[in-house]
Amino acid sequence: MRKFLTILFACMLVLTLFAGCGGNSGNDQGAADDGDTDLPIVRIGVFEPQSGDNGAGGKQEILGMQYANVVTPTVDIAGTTYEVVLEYADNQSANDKAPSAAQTLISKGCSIVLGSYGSGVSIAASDTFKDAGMPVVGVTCTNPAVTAGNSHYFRICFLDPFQGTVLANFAKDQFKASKAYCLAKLGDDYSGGLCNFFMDAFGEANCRYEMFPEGTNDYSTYVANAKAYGADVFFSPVSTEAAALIIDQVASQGLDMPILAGDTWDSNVILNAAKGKNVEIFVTTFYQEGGAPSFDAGIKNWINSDATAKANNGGDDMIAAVSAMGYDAYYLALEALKVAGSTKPGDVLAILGGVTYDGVSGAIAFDTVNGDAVRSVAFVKRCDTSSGEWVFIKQQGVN
Amino acid sequence: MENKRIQNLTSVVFLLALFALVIFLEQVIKPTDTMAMLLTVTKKSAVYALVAVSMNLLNGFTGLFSLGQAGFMLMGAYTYAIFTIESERRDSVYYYFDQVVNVSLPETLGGALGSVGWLVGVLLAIILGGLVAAGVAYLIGFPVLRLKSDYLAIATLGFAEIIRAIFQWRMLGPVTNAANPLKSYVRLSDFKIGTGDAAINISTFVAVLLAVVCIGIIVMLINSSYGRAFKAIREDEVAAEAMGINLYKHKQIAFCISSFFAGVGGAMLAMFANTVQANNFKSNMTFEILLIVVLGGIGSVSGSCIAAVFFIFASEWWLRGLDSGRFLGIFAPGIFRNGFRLVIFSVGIMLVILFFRRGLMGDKELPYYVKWIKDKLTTQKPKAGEANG
Amino acid sequence: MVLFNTTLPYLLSGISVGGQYALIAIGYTMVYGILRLINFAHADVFMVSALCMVYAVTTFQIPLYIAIPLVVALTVLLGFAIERVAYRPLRSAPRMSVMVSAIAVSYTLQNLALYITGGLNKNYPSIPWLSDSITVLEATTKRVTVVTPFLTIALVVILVMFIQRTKIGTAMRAVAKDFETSRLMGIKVDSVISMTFIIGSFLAGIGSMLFFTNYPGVIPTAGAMPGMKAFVAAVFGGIGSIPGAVLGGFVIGICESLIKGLDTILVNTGLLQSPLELATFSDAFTFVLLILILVFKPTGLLGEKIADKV
Amino acid sequence: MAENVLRLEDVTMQFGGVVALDNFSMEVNKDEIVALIGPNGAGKTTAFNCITGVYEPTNGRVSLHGEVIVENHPQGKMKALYKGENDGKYTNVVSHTPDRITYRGIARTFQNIRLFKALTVYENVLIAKHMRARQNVFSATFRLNAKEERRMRDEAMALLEEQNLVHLKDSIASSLPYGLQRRLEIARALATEPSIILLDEPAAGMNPQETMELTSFIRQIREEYKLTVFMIEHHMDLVMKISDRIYVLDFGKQISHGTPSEVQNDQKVIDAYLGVVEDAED
Repeated sequence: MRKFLTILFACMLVLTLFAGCGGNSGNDQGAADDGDTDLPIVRIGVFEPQSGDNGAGGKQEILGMQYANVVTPTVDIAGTTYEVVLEYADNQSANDKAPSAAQTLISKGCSIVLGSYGSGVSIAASDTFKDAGMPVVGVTCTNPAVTAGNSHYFRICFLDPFQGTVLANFAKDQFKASKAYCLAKLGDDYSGGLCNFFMDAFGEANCRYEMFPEGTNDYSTYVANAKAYGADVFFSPVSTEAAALIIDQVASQGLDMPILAGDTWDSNVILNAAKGKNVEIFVTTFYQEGGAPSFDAGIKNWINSDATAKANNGGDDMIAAVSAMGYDAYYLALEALKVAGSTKPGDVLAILGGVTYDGVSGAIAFDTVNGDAVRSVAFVKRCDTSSGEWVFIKQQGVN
Repeated sequence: MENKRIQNLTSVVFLLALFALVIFLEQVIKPTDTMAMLLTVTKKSAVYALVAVSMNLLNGFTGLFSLGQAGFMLMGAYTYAIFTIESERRDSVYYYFDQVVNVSLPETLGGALGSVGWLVGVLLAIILGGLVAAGVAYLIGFPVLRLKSDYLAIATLGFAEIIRAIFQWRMLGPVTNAANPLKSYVRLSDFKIGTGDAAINISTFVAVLLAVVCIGIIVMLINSSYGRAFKAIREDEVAAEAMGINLYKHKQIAFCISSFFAGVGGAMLAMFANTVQANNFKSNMTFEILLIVVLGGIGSVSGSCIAAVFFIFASEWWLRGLDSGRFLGIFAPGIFRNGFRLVIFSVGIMLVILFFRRGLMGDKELPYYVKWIKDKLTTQKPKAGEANG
Repeated sequence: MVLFNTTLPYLLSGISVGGQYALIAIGYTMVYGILRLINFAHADVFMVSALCMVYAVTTFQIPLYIAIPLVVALTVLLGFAIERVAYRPLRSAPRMSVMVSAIAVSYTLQNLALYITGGLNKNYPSIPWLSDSITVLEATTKRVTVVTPFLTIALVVILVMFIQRTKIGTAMRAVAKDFETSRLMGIKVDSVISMTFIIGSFLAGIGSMLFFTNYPGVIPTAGAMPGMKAFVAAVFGGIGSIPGAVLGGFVIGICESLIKGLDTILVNTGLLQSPLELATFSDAFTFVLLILILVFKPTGLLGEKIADKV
Repeated sequence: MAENVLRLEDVTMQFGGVVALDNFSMEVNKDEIVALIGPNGAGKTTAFNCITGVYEPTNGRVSLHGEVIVENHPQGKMKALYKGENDGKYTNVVSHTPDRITYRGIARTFQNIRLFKALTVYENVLIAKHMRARQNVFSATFRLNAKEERRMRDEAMALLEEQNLVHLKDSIASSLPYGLQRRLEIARALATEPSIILLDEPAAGMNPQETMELTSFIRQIREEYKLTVFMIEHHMDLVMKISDRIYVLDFGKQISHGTPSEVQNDQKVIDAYLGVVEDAED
């Protein structure tokens, strides 16, 4: 029996190999086999985590792109109208899975790739894209290392050093803070990096920096540490899963200091967790809800009408900043395709650096050094725990 | 004796054909082709095959149930990366720290000896990765190898976690870059013959070659007198001891060698993944490798290799359609949404374990089945022959 | 005094966490005691139980007084089903196969949860009374934190009495001692094993409720770390021994908590100039403890010695 | 006086409060066949385990060719618990793992056959050759010393030939019939090139025909391999037929010693076997 099955497996291996190449090679011709119309197809790759540590955030980012795709499903490139198809590859928030996810998108014949949510996977996949000459637009990967020293990776968000400085300035301006407690997740380059830049700006001598290991549930000891240190602000730019627990435990332990965080916390998960609790939360973000009313109304409508989208958004229609960023990234990609007048990745790459777009999160343009977005301000928001909504506080720059 | 020679010859011919095929495919397939995925997953399969075989050496051939693989891979990956980072990009890698290791083996040797030196430097770094892993395994072995079965398993699992925590410790940041990724070191895609557009890419070939050489060494070890001693320990520790086999010494040897190759595998994984971060070497990685070993058959080297190929090809390529709405021509975005691939995949593994409990190959090797098919072929309908392709 | 004041909050939080570990650890220790199997899926049963609660209360709007017993019943059913489907067919298979089967079940449950929830954090519904904040020794915390250790000990006393006094409890002890002989003695080994899984899952259901009331975020991997620590606690206390598992749970919980606060304690008491960021090792230290106990007392604190016959 | 091969002096083995072997002294001389008999639970296998390093005796000394290979005296917790005699007579502690003792020339078989079940007959014998092979992992893996490997294989083959097992060379050990498994186990023990072989109930489970063959087989290995044989056996026919001397144990104590006929007529032995006092079961 076993021998028989072994042979069966061997047959399957061979068969699937051929089926795989036969089946997919049809797509390369640009035949509209998976579109809704007879238009030729242009593919935009979505390189985002849909599982793993950053799965939730990645999905919210995708929502923005999907909504944009619903609003604008076609694009005119050099006189021809193309249907835009989003191709997805889940990078599982894992660096060792990133290269093959990236290769999937390249193999599917994408013209440009958007992503990712986090920086680690972007760095890991960067060379795969580079080898294929694929232009990539980072959406919310804020680590400087993503774009540094390469010419194919761009991004539309601000960078960690900027955000860290903004938050440090905000802490000093708003709360006259002299001591800060920084809590990052061990092994997470996002929170670790942001904490580092925050401490650089705030003064490392006045900070206590700690890291919790993955899978931590009990944050009460860290809250106790912050109290014992006598901190004025609690800085914890961690992922939303941990954030929900931190907020809950901060509230039940009665921490008397404001919590500061970065763009990841601009999410309904935080609002839900904080609603009705005695906590003060401030975040910096790319996008202020209400800044583009028609976008807000439109995406809420769409999320409410699509059960899957609603589930991916955590069950309600609160718009995450990353969704707005995803939305802008999509339009930026269309703009690039139009300017390039071609669907070839190489052509898009050649002109991408000069592309500009006026999005819901502000005007987007790339600098000439690394292809980073030119952004000089971030929005600071406060969580209104009684209504469960974000309240705009101010725009904060580095100075 | 004659039989053996034919068998060896067949293996050599098979391997040469494999190499030729890999090199050929690598030249034919462009990065933007659909089939480029084949190259990517082949590289990763090569890494996993090596790591799975190294785990099989311990779990399958020596009967030591160890779950420390991810920890040893981590050490190999870090050692390799640290010693091959381009010196001019070190500052950007160690963004938050002042790095203490300032040696790039390929650069130093490459400067002195040209491209041969570069290659030697890379190889040295890989071997160094293995040696560090083996060295730590040697130390861990003192307390751990006296433990039995499950206890050994959790103790090694625990050590892997401890190692991970140490590498993430910020006090060691100047060496390990703490929790931040290491990058800008020599990667698989740096393996090219020539420069510029005319360069011949041999990255997949290098990955496969490295894996084949390492697995080959493990197979030679298994077939040697020491390999027999390992099997004796697996079968019956008391009897093995009564045959004059020093249990501790032999377990230690198996443990160190297995860890050495896990370290080499880790270095290769680093070369493949372009970045190294301790966070990726979690116990889940060990479990994935264990699944490969069990699926392939505990005590079968070729089983591990085949299972590794299946595992990686399926999880990273073939089943991807399950995540994005379309699979085998069926379009059902409601069911085939993200996460479905992993569900199907894990259910598949579950079924194999329940109904196929000795794995794909049991403890037999490929030649056994080739012979079996040949026997079938001569006695029965000739149709089964195609399965061998 | 400074030492005591700075240490106290960590001790309290350690006892609370320890109580949670203890409840999960019992499930591990019972199954291991009888089947010699590390039931990796136990931690995921724990997580699925929490998810059931989330869906029961938020999606299906079932009132809490029905939802709680319902969820516990579902948890028990799940534990029972896992044993039936994934472990029973492998009873005669090598140890490693069974363990891998357990890993595969764990993998499947996690992936299923990922598929259904989409990997998003689900907020655990707050259970009145248990979720309220109270003040103990000048420290504010949830009531559940204080209740957990007592409830754990009460449950364990009941369980130990059950195992010592009842017929099925005696059968369990017999099976744990000698599988084959028990079978020959006419004990229905399969139903005893099922019973073990039922009790273990029942406790996991209760434990899940207490745990997630305290830490109300549920993600597919939420069970993994507590599960791993609970298992270490079971080994630490002596696998197969229920009081040992409880003791182990508390020791691991307190140690973990102290390590996290060690920097603060040391700096505040003046023993250390600047923090060493030892909190990095809070998980790793659990394993250090594990290895130490395995090396110096392989049977755990309260475990029985098993002799090897030549 | 013949050359002394194995000597036990006052060996006592105590497990907690239970004395399994009590102050047992004996010796085996060169080319002798010596048997150790006694009812179940008398401590026979314990004696074997003390000699081969599986157990560390609580008190006493074992020497091989006049060289001490095991010596111990009550220590630690055992000091208070010790019930045996001759406390304080031995002061050194000498202990070796079983593999070292095998290396010094004591080979053994097991009461409940312990072959490497999933391996072939040939591999089983070959493994025993590993111990004396002059190679390390490196040279073995890379076949740097092919001569050594060939020597091992040739010797193993020769041994199989002598034991008439060549035709079964590639069979899996566990598939052999019981009698052949016994024979293979002995062949495997011989492959370690011992000076004395310890056989633990070699005739257990054999029919009269097989026992007959075994009798001549044991004699034969003594002649051909110049071996000293020390065995535990229940089959009195066999024991009386081939033993030069017999030691009798009961409840861990030596109750008789002498030639087969002396032992046969010893009242204490008869009592022990007929269970006049009580039955000792383990």
